Amino acid sequence: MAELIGGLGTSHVPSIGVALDRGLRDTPDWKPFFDGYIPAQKWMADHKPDIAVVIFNDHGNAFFLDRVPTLAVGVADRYKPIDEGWGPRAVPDFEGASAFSWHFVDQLVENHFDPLVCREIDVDHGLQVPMELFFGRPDAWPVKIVPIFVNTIQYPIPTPQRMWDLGRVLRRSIESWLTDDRIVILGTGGLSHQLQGTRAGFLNREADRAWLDEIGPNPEKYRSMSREDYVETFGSEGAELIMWLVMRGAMDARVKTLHKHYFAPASMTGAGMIVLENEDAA
Amino acid sequence: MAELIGGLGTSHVPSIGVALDRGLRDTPDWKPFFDGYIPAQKWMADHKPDIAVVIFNDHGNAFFLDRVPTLAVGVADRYKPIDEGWGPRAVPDFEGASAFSWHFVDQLVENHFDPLVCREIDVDHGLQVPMELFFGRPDAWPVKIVPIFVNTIQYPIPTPQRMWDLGRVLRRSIESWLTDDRIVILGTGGLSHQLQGTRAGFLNREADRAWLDEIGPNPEKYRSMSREDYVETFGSEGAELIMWLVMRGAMDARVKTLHKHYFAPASMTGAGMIVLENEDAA
Amino acid sequence: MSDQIPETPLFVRSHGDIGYPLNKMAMSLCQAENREAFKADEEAFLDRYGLSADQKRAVMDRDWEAMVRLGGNLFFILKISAIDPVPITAIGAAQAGMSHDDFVYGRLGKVRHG
Amino acid sequence: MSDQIPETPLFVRSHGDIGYPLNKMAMSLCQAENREAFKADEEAFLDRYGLSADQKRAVMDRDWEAMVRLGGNLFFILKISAIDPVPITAIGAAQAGMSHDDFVYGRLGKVRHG
Ligand SMILES: [Fe+3]
Ligand SMILES: [Fe+3]
Repeated sequence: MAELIGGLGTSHVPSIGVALDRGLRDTPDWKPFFDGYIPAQKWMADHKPDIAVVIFNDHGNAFFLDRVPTLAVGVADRYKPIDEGWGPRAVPDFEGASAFSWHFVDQLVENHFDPLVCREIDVDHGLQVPMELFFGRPDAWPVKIVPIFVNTIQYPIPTPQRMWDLGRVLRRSIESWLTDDRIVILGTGGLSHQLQGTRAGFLNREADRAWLDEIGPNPEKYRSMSREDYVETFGSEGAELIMWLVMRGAMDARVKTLHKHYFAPASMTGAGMIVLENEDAA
Repeated sequence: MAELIGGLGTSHVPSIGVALDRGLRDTPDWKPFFDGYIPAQKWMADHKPDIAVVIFNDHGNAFFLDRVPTLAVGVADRYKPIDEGWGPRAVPDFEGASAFSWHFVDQLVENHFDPLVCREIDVDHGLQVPMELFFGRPDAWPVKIVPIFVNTIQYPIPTPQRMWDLGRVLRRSIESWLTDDRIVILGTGGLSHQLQGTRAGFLNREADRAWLDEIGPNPEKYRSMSREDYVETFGSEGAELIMWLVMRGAMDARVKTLHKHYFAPASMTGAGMIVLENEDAA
Repeated sequence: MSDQIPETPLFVRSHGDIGYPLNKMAMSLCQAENREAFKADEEAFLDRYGLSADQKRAVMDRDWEAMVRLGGNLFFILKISAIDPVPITAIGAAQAGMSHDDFVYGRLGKVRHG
Repeated sequence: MSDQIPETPLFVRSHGDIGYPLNKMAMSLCQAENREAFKADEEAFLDRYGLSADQKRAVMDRDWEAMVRLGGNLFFILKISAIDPVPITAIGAAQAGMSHDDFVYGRLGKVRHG
């Protein structure tokens, strides 16, 4: 059967991608941020996944407000970087793990999820930036992807528990995928930020560091927080942290936190990442 | 609180609408079919709902295969009849019960459903025909609508149990809707038909009559049938009968079957309808 | 979802993959301007959509059985039938391999009037 | 979902209803030809989308605080900021009612370099 080799969490702030595009990676403003990802890049290069399942939110690019999917899954063979208003970014197209995507969709519907199944869709910085942070900027990506789009823009957004349960179905899908595929899961978004209202610029460094410390060993409290709790603690846009719960829910109850990194502010966000492995992993 | 005044089930065969458009209602081919709906029309006129929640499947009109929603809910103020290839039909636009729609969407997401939330969408014969069968062809519809779109076209389609659970959330949404609205639920589609493959033209009159007899008093067996069972029993396109389970799941455990009617074939379908009231209804 | 009920194709992933260009072309016929373009030059219209040679021939021949076999989903190919137009029972009869009368009055059991 | 966390507008139904024309216009700026049309004649471009007078003025004034207050969702109005362009931190500062420096080095706590 397929192997879940690890779960990573990371911010997907668009300014990170812009910094890479403009060659600012080693400037004093950005170097401490990017350097913190080096251990994760090494982990990824050593562990050689075949498939990266990436959970992120579309930021008003692939979807408009006319029809907002609570949950969407890509089943395509190919995903292009989308024009978000600045022209499409010069990153390579992503190859889709379409067979596994369809298997996952079957499992989702059988397990009472209601996905929007997307054969044609493009991907924004929410997926591009995590891929660049962990895989660099290769000529071609060394993995195929399965994009999972979660609505975190228009209320009602899904509950943290729902995200956890989605992770459990993802885990079952991996376990019932009868191939040698090595699969890594990227939960993305956050950490704390608020972009709207007079509290714009809100950051909660303390809560962010606690998240990075606790999401591995003690995720239950994050699963049982309400959506309002997330907004209050992490800021209105920080509520997208619920997407890391998909990754964490797919992992074992007991995990090892191999690497973590925090840097604030990256643009208007508390940014960072984590690398988790199942404790009983070979 | 709002009142669930009843649940109706009906076919939504497009030829029914065409027959009305062409003035064929009283021809020998069609008269027995349409006459059977008269008691339901009288029921509807007597019971005066404010809102009709209509569960149906889009037939490749509002949605294409590029992005197939397992479950979509309309939240618009207005829905127009869509061009399905013959030009839009000359039925009046539908006014949307948008406030109740949004309340229902909140309840859905809180109760772990993952709807596609549609502010802009048009409706095909799947909704138009049931409305015409029960309300006639007025200058303006006497109710507002909430359209619920279920994918029954591309596998995987939802499970019967999922449809029942959707009905339970719809019921809770009605009970928590603090207005005087009188709400009727229309489950639509079916009955037996198969439009594809060498078994095209398949009908199962016996199973259809049993469905109409049993969906009121003994729905459990239909809830626990598999999707394969539906296809085998009712034909591949007859599997859309699962949508009646949304209506039935929203009703009480004990219901009265006030009217039922069956007529086959209407085009290539076993057609018919049912009118149910909660047994303890005032 | 097993695809094994006799004589009953289900619209599973493989059918959708193969039929995608055909279904997309058919969907476009929901717009009046596309119907006009189709009627004006059918082959050129089909060529815009990347149908396979077999799919193109099936459409131009109005071979409904072949269209379904080649991944066409009934609800989309119905929009092709709107062009001529052709009744849905003819599409059913073609797939069942029966004459229209046998299909309607035999298999469907429709009662003849007057 | 109660809309009652201080200083924190949530993009609930009412915001979406009011802001719909503004957000739809902003979304259209994802296409290069629309960006060109916007730059060529901004007022005419806005008039295509049925913005309220207040929304139109807010966009033409690049009044980010007003745009959000009038139902604009940040991710859509960000595409308006791509036109000039304007950094996202300026949008944040405008909403917080602070100077850009106070916002970035004060509220966000960014460290000044060299
Ligand atoms: Fe995001
Ligand atoms: Fe249908």
